Amino acid sequence: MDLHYSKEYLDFEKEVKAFCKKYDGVTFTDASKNPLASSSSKKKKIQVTRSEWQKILIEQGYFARAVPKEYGGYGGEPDILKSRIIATEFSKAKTPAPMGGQGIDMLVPTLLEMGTQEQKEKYIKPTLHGEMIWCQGYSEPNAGSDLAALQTKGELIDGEWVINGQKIWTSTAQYSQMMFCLVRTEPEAQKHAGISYLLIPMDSEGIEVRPLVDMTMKAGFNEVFFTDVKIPETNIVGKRGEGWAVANATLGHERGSLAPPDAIMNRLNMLIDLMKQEKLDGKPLIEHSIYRDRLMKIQGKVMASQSHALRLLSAKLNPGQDVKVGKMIQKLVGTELRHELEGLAIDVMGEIGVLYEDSPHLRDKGSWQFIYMYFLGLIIGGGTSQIQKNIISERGLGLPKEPKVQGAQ
Amino acid sequence: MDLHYSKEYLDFEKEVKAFCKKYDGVTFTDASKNPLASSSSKKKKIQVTRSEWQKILIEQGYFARAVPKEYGGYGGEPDILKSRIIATEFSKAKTPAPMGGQGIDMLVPTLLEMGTQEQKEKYIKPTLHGEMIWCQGYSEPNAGSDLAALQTKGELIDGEWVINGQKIWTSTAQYSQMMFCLVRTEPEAQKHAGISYLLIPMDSEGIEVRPLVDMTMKAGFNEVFFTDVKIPETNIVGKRGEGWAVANATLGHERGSLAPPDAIMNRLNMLIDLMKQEKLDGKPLIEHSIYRDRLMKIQGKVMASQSHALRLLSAKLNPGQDVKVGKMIQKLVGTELRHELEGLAIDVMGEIGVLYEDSPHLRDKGSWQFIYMYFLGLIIGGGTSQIQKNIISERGLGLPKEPKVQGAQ
Amino acid sequence: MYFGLSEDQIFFQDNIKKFLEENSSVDILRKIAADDRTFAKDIHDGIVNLGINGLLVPEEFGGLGLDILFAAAISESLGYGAGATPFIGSYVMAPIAIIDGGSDKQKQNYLTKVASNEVKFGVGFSALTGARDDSEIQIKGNKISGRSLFVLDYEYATHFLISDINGCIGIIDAQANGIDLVELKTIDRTRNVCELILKNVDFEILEQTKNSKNTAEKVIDAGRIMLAADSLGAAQNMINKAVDYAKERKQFGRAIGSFQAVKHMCAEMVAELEPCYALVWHAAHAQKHMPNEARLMACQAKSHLSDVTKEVAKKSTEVHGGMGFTDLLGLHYWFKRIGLNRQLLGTPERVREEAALLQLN
Amino acid sequence: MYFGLSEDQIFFQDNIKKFLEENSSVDILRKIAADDRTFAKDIHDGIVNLGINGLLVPEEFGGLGLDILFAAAISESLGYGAGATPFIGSYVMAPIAIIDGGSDKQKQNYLTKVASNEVKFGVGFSALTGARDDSEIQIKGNKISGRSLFVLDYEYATHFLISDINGCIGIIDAQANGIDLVELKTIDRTRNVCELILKNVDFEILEQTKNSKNTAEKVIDAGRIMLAADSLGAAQNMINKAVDYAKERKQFGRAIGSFQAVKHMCAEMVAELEPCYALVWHAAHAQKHMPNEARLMACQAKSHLSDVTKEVAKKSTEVHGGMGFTDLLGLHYWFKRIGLNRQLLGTPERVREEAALLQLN
Repeated sequence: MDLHYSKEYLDFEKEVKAFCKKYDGVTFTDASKNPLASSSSKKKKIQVTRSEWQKILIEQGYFARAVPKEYGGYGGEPDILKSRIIATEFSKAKTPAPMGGQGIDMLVPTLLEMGTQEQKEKYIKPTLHGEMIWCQGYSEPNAGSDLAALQTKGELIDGEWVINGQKIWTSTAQYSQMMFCLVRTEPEAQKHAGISYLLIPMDSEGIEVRPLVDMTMKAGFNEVFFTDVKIPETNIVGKRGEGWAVANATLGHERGSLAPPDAIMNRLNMLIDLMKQEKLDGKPLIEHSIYRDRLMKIQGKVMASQSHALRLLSAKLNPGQDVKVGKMIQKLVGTELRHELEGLAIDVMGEIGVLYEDSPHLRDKGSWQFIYMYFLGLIIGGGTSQIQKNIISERGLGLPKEPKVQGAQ
Repeated sequence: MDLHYSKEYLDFEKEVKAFCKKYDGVTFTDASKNPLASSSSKKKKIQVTRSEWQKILIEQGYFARAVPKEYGGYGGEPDILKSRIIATEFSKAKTPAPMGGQGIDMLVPTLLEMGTQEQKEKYIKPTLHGEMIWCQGYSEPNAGSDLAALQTKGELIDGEWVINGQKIWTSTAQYSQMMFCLVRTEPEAQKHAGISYLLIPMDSEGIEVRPLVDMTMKAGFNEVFFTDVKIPETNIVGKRGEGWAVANATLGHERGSLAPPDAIMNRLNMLIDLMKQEKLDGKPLIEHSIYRDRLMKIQGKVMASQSHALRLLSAKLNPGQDVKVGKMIQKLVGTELRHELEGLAIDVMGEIGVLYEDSPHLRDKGSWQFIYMYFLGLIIGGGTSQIQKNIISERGLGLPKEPKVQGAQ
Repeated sequence: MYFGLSEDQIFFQDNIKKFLEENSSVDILRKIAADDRTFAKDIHDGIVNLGINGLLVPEEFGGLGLDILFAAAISESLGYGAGATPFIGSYVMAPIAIIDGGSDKQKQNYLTKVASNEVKFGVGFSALTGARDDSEIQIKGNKISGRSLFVLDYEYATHFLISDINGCIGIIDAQANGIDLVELKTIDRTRNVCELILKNVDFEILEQTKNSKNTAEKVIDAGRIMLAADSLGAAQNMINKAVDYAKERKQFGRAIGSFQAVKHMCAEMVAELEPCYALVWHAAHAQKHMPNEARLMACQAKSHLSDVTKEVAKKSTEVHGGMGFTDLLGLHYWFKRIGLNRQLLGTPERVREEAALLQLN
Repeated sequence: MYFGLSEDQIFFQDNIKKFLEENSSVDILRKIAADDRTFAKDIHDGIVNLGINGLLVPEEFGGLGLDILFAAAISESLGYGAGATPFIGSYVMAPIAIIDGGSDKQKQNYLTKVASNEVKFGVGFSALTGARDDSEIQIKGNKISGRSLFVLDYEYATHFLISDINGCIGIIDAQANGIDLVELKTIDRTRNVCELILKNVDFEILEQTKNSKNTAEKVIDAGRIMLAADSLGAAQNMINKAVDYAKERKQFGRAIGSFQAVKHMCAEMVAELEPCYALVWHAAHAQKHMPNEARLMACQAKSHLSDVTKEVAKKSTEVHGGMGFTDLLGLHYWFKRIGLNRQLLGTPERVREEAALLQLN
């Protein structure tokens, strides 16, 4: 066990700290329409556009580190520890993080691996620079956990894909220039075969985006309807009918990133503060031993998940290290724990805990209720907890798959 | 809602109270070998044999109430409310309850419904009088929750059943004169068909009873081995190959009786006493709010289960009343709750809680650890919690059965 | 011996369920949540037409003279249908307070008007049930000052019934001087709560509550049973919806209800919720017939139902997959109703602590 | 940066696991449980031969000079194999007490003999960790009187290390006058505990512990981490057994591991237990390298592991169906080991309370 950084990384840490200091209080001149962008600090020292900020970060090697220079990246070696240092120092100093989103997190890696030269050149740079926002078109109303059942149809007619159907759960669709999308192009093929991975400009004729209100009362997602939408034949990644494999390369990516462990530690600290401030029968909640015991239980789980994240990080740095099912459990454990934590905060506040939106007496901008519900959504989304348990038991533990069902496809 | 007894029942209650007073301190001259018999009180006023006691109870109509006189019963109408009054008053006055056991609870109802005239005459009376103890031979090592997979073989040779095979989980086998047993008699038939219900004298040649030690370190169960055991052809209940239906009539009976709700209330009161007596850091546990909160949570569940039992009783008395899935959940809820309750007692005692057998400092004769483990056995036995959930969801809620598996029988 | 709801009670429940089924679809709930109050008003009027306002008012004052068990049955059906109407405060807690704590004159005056629907009460008791922000209510002579933080059923209120921390209960006219009414917004838009900031407002103290907490305790016990019953109904509806969805929705070529994981979630919900019926009914029955156990059972009904229904709300949403999270099916209106009930009149921990102290003293 | 066990640590673990696999089958455990102590003695000797007695003793006194993380790795493997040997008391808590609390002379005297296996300690600290029966230990000058209720690893002990409620720790010779040793029987027959009733027994106080609780706290922290690690290993073994059984055992014409209900129980166990490795290692590492977080992490490792492994013990037994309940497979030896660990050196509630107070003060 060695939790220290070597000199190279201690130096890098210093460098990042200096960078953060230099850009302390940086703000953006363009209010980004992308809700995934970090909010900025108050002191108005340096002003840049979001896109300029992306470029500054890339230049430093703080973002898109391993993406080749020719596609707008830094062109270096990937370095997990440096990524971690950047994340930690940026978070500490409240320096705006680079933009995230499905284009950067999922499409760029996919194109790098499977895109044509032309696609790489056309899409990666503007995506990294925050000038091209993407949304993901995988889920459909009748294909939730069962992606292979998707029905949106693409026909190749006169050198164009003609697309008809419907997607759901497309976050950021209303801000996006592009969608990467799974479409059934070979209707005769078996379920997993016959799907292709297409790139669709969102301003194409025949696309309608309808906001999808969820239980938080926000429209965090959308439905997207396609009626005879036409796109060029070349807007396909990988071969016809191989979209399933193309998409799967990035699905794994998503599952790991849903519940970042640093966030939960911040949230736990907020909860502790809340319990010091809120009073019941004249005494701060933190001094009520029953509530405190619930807090301590959650703290134990949070500490375990924090330590576990370190173990996973270490396994990335030391490829010999076996993390067995350690990675597969992250989504299940992380989302359930976060939901539980937010739920305790609600109980801690009592009646105040049910206030919402812009109500008087609201604590922490109503974030506890919002995130409590939002994480119920995450428990379900991106593979429900039930699907996660299937994955853990079958792929992780080698338990036999459910036998094929008579009559099912 | 009317929780009062009518005059008939108030009178009956008085009668039972008077009976209990008359027999206050009754003891048995024969120390029964049957561990299911109630233990007797200290004051030695009236002495009877166990069998005499059974006869006294039957004469009063306090036991075997609905069994016809010709088979040794009281010959009256069944009356659930009277049964309840008897149980309550006997429990209050510590009057010895009638003997229970699988012969009385399961075999007698089965014979009454499906036995031949000869079988009824031969077996019911001595069973009710406690002179003939029975054990149940259903489970086998390779047929736990899946009874239809049983393999013990019975062949009809020269007018005798010749039995070979093995049974497991036969409680009281070592004290029993008889076993009622499921045996595969038509090997060609499909799983559920081909099984017959046989009555086997335990002193037959070729039977070996081996005690089966369980996690409580007691031999609460046995394995029974059959090698060319021969019994008369007439020792069959119902027809050849119809044993499954015969057995199923009584299986339902067993599930309801595993976790009687009165017992849990007594146990909860013992736990409260324990928490008043045991001290941690100089303060009784009942004053430690974290432990007390766990106690209150369990009390809430116990109160719900007590009230629920009243509702089920009421539904028996008022056949129009719909208890929906109310009955099906009893085994699942009752066993899990009891296990949880016993577990709290162990935590309450801290280190003392792990003491066992005849250790110094033991509290309540070590019953908390014993029952904690024993109820884990009950959670598993008689249909695991998993099987219970299948039953509730399929039969109770009408959810579709799991589709048939390709290749399975 | 009969343990359960009577035919009359079930008939009344069915009427309410039917009314809400016809008049309070998810589309209507969505409009109410978007603050379109005309729909809420229609629902309230319809429910009052069924007679709930006079439910607990004794017959001598023009009411139906029914008991808390009857009210619990109704509360259950309101929870089942997510009825956007005052009930627990206006028509249960308020009449009980006046019946138990009022002078003959006060009873005559107010109960008659509750029965005739001239007077409607908003009810503020959180000073007694663990309010997180100190209420600082002070009663001086016939005046009251301070804040009552979580006043239930205020929307149509002509009067407010407020308790201080000692269980001294009194009535103020909604039109009186010195009242500042601050609307609060909660997750649950089917019921309304407000804060009252009071400055030297005329206050008519209920005669029997001047030196005794007894009335206040009875009112809170009844209120807690109503909340438990409301959550019971809401949770049952969520289970029913989950079971129906599991039968219809297909994934991987089969109904999701044929997957053991989904089946077992449904079974677990039912196994937890089913015994709650008996607990709620028993606790409600106890208020009239088992005085020694009445308080304990009310506490346990409230806290146990809070925990069970929280779990049901989560699991039944999960059974629905992504659709459970959307507003399309509107499952969340029940989820939030359960969420509000949990926190009102004492959180589970607080209420269990009360239950423990009842038994220790 | 490397988070995990070193090759040396894993090698040592594997040696212990291998030794126990070969020498401590369920048949052997059954004999030990039936009080056939020769088998226990063989196991203890074998484990000592692997070098665990000198593990924590500094090299200058003839030991291996390893740290608490190393000890945790070993404790995990002993839990995995249900090793019927003293460890936590004799070879972890005792040396730490002497290293941290002893005078130079005491260190020289006792640590050397621990390393050479001449001296073996039984350890009694429950006066400090929430003993239910008051221990009434009184230290007067060089004499100790009173009761130490749960003394660990007493079986081969030549000496006892006892703490009073103030963390004053001292040594008594097992042969000294005035000692009444009462054997206690617990559910777990793989480890032995006793009560010591002391009347004016010669008591050699560890120099640094006369006026400071520091040493006692370090000893308890280390002991708790060892218990957590032991339960971790035991629980992992139970999961492994359950998964193997689920693959082999057939019911209804298919392996039970193909049923979603069984699969999900296994997945839930793994999801709970897997992060516990990192927590235990991190907590052990913190004892040397992160003094500010050392105590908190030890508390959380102990209480969190107690709760997770209790659930694993239950579920893995359930996966085995009826066979899990029998002595035939012997799963219960691990079940009970987890059960004992849970209660030693503070129940989860008690330990979480300590964790909270650490952060509040």
